[in-house]
Amino acid sequence: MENKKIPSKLMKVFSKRGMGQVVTVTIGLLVLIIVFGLLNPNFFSNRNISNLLRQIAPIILIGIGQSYVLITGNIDLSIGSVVGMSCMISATLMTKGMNPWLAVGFTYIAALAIGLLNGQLISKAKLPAFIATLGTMTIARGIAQIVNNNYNTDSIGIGAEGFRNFFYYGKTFGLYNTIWIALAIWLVFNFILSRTRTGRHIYAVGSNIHAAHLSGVNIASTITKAYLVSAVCAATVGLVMTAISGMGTMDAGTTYELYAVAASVIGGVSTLGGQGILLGTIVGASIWGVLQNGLQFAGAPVAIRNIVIGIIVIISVLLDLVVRANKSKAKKAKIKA
Amino acid sequence: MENKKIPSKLMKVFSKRGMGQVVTVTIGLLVLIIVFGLLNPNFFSNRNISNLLRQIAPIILIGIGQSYVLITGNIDLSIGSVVGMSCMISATLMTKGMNPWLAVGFTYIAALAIGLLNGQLISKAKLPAFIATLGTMTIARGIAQIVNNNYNTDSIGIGAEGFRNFFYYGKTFGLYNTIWIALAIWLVFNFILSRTRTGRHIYAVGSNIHAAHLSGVNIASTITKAYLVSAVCAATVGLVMTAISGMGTMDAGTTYELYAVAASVIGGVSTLGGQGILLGTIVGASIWGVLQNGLQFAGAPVAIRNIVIGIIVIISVLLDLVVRANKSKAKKAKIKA
Amino acid sequence: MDNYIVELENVYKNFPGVKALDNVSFKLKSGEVLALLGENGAGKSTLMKILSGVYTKDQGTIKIFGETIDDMNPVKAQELGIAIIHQELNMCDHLTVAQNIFLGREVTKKGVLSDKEMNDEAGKILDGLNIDINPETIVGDLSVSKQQMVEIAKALSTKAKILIMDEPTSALTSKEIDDLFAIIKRLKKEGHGIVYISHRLEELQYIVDRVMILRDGQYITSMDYQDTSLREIIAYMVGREITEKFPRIDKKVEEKILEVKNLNAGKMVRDISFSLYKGEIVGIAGLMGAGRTETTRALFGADSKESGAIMIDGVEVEINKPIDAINSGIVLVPEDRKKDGLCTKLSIRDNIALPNLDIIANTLGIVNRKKEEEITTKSVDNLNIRLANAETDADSLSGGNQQKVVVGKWLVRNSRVVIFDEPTRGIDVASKVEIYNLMNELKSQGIGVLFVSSEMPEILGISDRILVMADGRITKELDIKEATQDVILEYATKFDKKINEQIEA
Amino acid sequence: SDTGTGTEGSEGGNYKVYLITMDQMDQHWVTVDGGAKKAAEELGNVDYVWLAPDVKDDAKQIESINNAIAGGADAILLAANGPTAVTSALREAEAEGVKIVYVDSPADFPAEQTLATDNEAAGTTAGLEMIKALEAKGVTSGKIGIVNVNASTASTVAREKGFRAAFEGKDFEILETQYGEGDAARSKDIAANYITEGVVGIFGANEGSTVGAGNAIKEAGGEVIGVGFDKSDTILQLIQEGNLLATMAQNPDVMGYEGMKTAVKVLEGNTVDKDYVDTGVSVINKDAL
Ligand SMILES: Nc1ncnc2c1ncn2[C@@H]1O[C@H](COP(=O)(O)OP(=O)(O)OP(=O)(O)O)[C@@H](O)[C@H]1O
Ligand SMILES: Nc1ncnc2c1ncn2[C@@H]1O[C@H](COP(=O)(O)OP(=O)(O)OP(=O)(O)O)[C@@H](O)[C@H]1O
Ligand SMILES: [Mg+2]
Ligand SMILES: [Mg+2]
Repeated sequence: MENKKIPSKLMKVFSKRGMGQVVTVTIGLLVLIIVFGLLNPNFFSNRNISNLLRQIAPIILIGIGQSYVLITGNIDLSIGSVVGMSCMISATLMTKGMNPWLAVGFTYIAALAIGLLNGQLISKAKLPAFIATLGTMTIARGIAQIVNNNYNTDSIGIGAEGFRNFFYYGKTFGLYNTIWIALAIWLVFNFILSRTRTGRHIYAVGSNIHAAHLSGVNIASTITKAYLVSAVCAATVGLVMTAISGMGTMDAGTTYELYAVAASVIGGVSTLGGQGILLGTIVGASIWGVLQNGLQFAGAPVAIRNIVIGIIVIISVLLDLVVRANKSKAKKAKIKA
Repeated sequence: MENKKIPSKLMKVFSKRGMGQVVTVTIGLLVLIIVFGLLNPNFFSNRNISNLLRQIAPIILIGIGQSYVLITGNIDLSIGSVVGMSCMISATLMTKGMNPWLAVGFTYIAALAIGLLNGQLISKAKLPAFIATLGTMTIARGIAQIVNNNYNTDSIGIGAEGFRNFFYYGKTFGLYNTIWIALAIWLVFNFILSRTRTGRHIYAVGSNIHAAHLSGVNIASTITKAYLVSAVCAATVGLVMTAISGMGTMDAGTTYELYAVAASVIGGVSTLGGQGILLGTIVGASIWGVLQNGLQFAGAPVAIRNIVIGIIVIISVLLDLVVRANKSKAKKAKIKA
Repeated sequence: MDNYIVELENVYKNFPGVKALDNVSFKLKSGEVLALLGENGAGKSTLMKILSGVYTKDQGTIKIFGETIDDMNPVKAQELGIAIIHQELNMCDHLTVAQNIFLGREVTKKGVLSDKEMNDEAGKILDGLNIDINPETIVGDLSVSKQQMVEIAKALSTKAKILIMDEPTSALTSKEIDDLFAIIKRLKKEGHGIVYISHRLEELQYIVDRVMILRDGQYITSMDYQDTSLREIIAYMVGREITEKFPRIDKKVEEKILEVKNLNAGKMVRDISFSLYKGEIVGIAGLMGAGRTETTRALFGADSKESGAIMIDGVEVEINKPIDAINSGIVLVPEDRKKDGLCTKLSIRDNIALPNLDIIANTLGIVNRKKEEEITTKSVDNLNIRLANAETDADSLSGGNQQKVVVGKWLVRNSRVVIFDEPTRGIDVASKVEIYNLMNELKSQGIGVLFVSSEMPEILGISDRILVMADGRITKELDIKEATQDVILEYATKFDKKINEQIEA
Repeated sequence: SDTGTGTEGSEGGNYKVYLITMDQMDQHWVTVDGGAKKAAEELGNVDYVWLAPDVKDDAKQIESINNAIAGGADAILLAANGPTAVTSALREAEAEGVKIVYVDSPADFPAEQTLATDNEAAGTTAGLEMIKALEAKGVTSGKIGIVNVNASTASTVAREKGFRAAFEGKDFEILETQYGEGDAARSKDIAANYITEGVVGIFGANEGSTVGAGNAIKEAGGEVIGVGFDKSDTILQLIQEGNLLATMAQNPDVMGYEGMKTAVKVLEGNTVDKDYVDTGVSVINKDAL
């Protein structure tokens, strides 16, 4: 009895939802890193590593949001537009002379409004998530355009240097702040997802919405919370965009919602809901980021980059399916024995 | 007995899958047309009407493809990229001196290969449609870029005038050929969907894939057929693009997959599968086209246009849900009586 | 006596166009097991869903422990000590057993989930019920019957005083049913009030104190179980006498239609060999998980098989896909009609036409709508399916009528062998008899009938020959004359292979 | 001394020079690349890399700049998406001793030299060409349509600004600008709608917009005066056929070629005398073909 407990403890970690995929994909990530390192020695330079991490951070952020939504069994197509909208709102307010931190506050409020709208349309009005967020995607992009009268903003000015350092250019303990921000947000939302009732309910709703309802889970509030998380993450990325450019760009974030899906799914989050962990999202985002960075360094033309990335998305999910099928076979055999 | 037959015949048409939404949305379309007509008398000019119809034709085409796929309960995100790929392949071959009609043949073959890949990944390898087509979306865009070595092509030349007229500039019986092409393709695929075995199988697979399987339906071939239809439609639009510009453009068709979803869904096709008719897709595409055209005529800035379109997508699906709920109430009441 | 713990008075509930409950009153005492009986659609589940707050009543009063409750909802019901095991499984497949048991009322410390505590607690609950499942198992990996046991454990874990069980045994094995009955007796002794809904009337004798009968949403009668008989109960349920619960027709057995030789498909289908003759119904008996469904699916080509031969009229046929089976004349009525049988969003006409499009459509695949209409009408008439018109969604039909559509779609073509997998699960007495008559009709037409069932009386009542399966193998073939419940059970529990494997391991 | 540290890092004593464009999808950029490559070959002491983001996006361009610094750049030839966005990244580059030369589009940050088309001036030239042609036809009033890429591309916005300036004091009405994302098919739809509205002239702000405008005019029978930007085979053919009046051809090869020479000159410790070189536009019309 006692001897059995130790491997079972290890087994438990691995049999945790989505852990299998995380392991598979982490191996894939290491392979990629080694390949790119061999192709280009500069790849391992200190500078490129910290640079790369900073490039991955926004993908992790939108990946977190999309993962939350995917786990509830829905999807958020509005992420990219909320990034753009947040970028434009924050920058416009700053160019109009508002205190940057106040502008940040307004930006989060606006993004949360879109998240709330998504959540309500889907959980209360029962719109399919794809349609509801396709609609808000267009609306949020429209807001991004209208907010400064269909122009990118001017520079947010010297007064906003603190803001820009906070979100992008500054370093803390030798790492760029963007990385810390992503890490902090990841820790908070990973904790919520894995260790709180809300998190448990998010999995339950995605796994079987009906059963969750009958068990007293508040479906509408759970789904809405997931969309709010997604909006917060997207808004943060929008602020990072403003910090990067020092101005508002109307088409910032275009197609980020798809990167977010890719990061989540490569990391083992199921588009069918109920399955996945945020650790996987980090790995998924890293694969995406490393591919973009590495392929650019390797001098691959955009065309090749696209083809490689497409193939890798397909293969990584295929791999997961194969691994999962084998695992469930092995498990059935075990039950049988 | 006899008297009962007549209203039941009419009832049958209206109770047909999705017909209710089609009626609702057609009314919406008429309202839009009237509003835009009042805003700008030019809207009703002969020139604008025939122009408008031609602008709608490609949306109808991609809408047909997406509707087929949606009815099987899947989605095709690769449509826009297949448009771009077809545009580039056809144009590149023509600039290299190939006979335009031969180039058209090769283009369809290439597009069908993507459709086949989609179908096989989803029905055989059991990838979620969202992921599989996200992958092929990137791959097809990569092919569009690589095919002419990452350049837009040169002019397809005077030799291709016949091709350009056939797909875009020419008129037959006073209507642009593009309209006739869309109409012909619609007629064929509408017939297949509503009157043939394959069509029935497509609905059955989307409604309940297990039941369809156990009723002897070949799931893999049915799903693959839907993706092939989608690829054919997208390739046709790609050829129209080549004809329009007289050259190949690598990013032709970007985000068309979403327009296609919008057209289908506004027209009453359910993203959950099993439901919808191609008549609705025509109306949905028309709403989309009329909005784009009418809002330009009304001088609305892009930002407003996006917001209006987003709101209309949401409202049209909301309306459908409300109407459907009422209808099912009425229907149940009738059964009881 | 005033120890009523539940009093529902004059309850009404309408669904759009359906009077699901029409002035129904209902009382439950502590320490009693009340059987709530009635045909499909009588309103049993609806009444219990109102009691447990899933639905809201249109009119009427609800009193729990003498206190009037106006705004019942699932959370409040739980707080009041009402627990319900729903007719359908309601489990989150991706969560563990413990997570499911505590869903909606998770134990937290300062807002953080105490998973260890919940696992320990769940382990105790499961042990107390004699259920051998690790609380950290993912529910989706459990068999259906185990999931049902978890569902029961979940309900009991709330320490509710009022327990509602809506067809808890329809997915349980006989050992588990015995365990459940022991639990029910214990809870009764502890003063719980239990409402028990089942279509398996023979179960009632072991546990029930009182019965209450609904028909068409109306209260019919209630009485002590002691003072009544099954015959009387059935008569109240269906509103008329059912003369024969298991109508049997005699027919001379003629030539062999189907022969299966050494069929192997995965762990659950091992070395299956048997024959089926014209003019007989062959029953396949066994416990849940014996591999009967897998056998039918392998035979029908729905799952891939490793080896084995299938012969029709002595000629070997190649069956790799359902369409091959259909073309060879073998058809399957699957066990889960919602999941495998019906396209619920499509019309009844579409559903009946679906497997017959090869007949209805011409060589180009174009559907002949007149022929389609004919076939649909014929099928609806033959089976006496009650419907408004064939254009309505299959969803709108009652369970029994849905089952008839699933059967009916196969009867318009000339099949040689019809396989029924649990055709009467969750179906009321009267509808069951209609299904039996249908099988008899096929038998008399010379069509081979293969019939999987978990209900002993039905297997014994309808089959001419019985195959008993255990652990993926046929352990015994019995002529109906030598078959009894005991003999069947003996062979259904022959787990030699399993024991051997355990020794090896 | 900046130069010194820069060169030490590169292998074989070669200078590492990166070209960073807005994206990779335009013939224009390929021509810039061609010019730079040619100069690099001639100079012989340069490791030259073209880094292009996959799509036109400020954040991605900044990432590319960061990647170039991380890759050990001695100099960067940059075509800035916009004047503001990249400045902080450039400051970091400067701090690392990287020399900046702007090609095509400058940013608001001091650099060694800018080699670019003066987009606003070129836009005005386009406007004047159009006015001249209209007046020659006896048209002195009417509506004019503008097909632009989007509102966030600085260069095309500047062209539009210059174009509009040419019409100041004239009796023409310039309609609300429409954006076709540089997509030739979408631009064609927009231009066709303008023609329906009765415009007398259409301006296309880049290659895709111009092709779209030209095709719409061709279809409508060539009555409307079309003026555009950029030189491609398709545009030249439209001019040849008389469907476009003229296009403003930039000289991207000069930008790349001269830009590279400037960069190496600076890296070798020499000074450059001019900080702005207008690479100019040539008006290409039927006569100039
Ligand atoms: N959610 C619902 N919407 C509409 N009608 C419903 C709904 N639930 C139940 N009904 C209808 O109410 C009636 C009573 O159904 P109920 O489920 O209570 O029957 P039941 O006695 O539990 O039957 P069974 O033995 O088949 O479970 C039926 O006519 C059913 O179709
Ligand atoms: N050992 C097992 N481990 C996991 N799942 C199992 C196991 N045995 C059976 N199952 C699942 O339980 C369900 C019922 O089992 P199966 O179909 O083999 O039994 P059956 O004899 O047909 O019984 P019934 O039809 O009464 O459920 C099936 O879905 C099967 O996949
Ligand atoms: Mg019930
Ligand atoms: Mg079974």
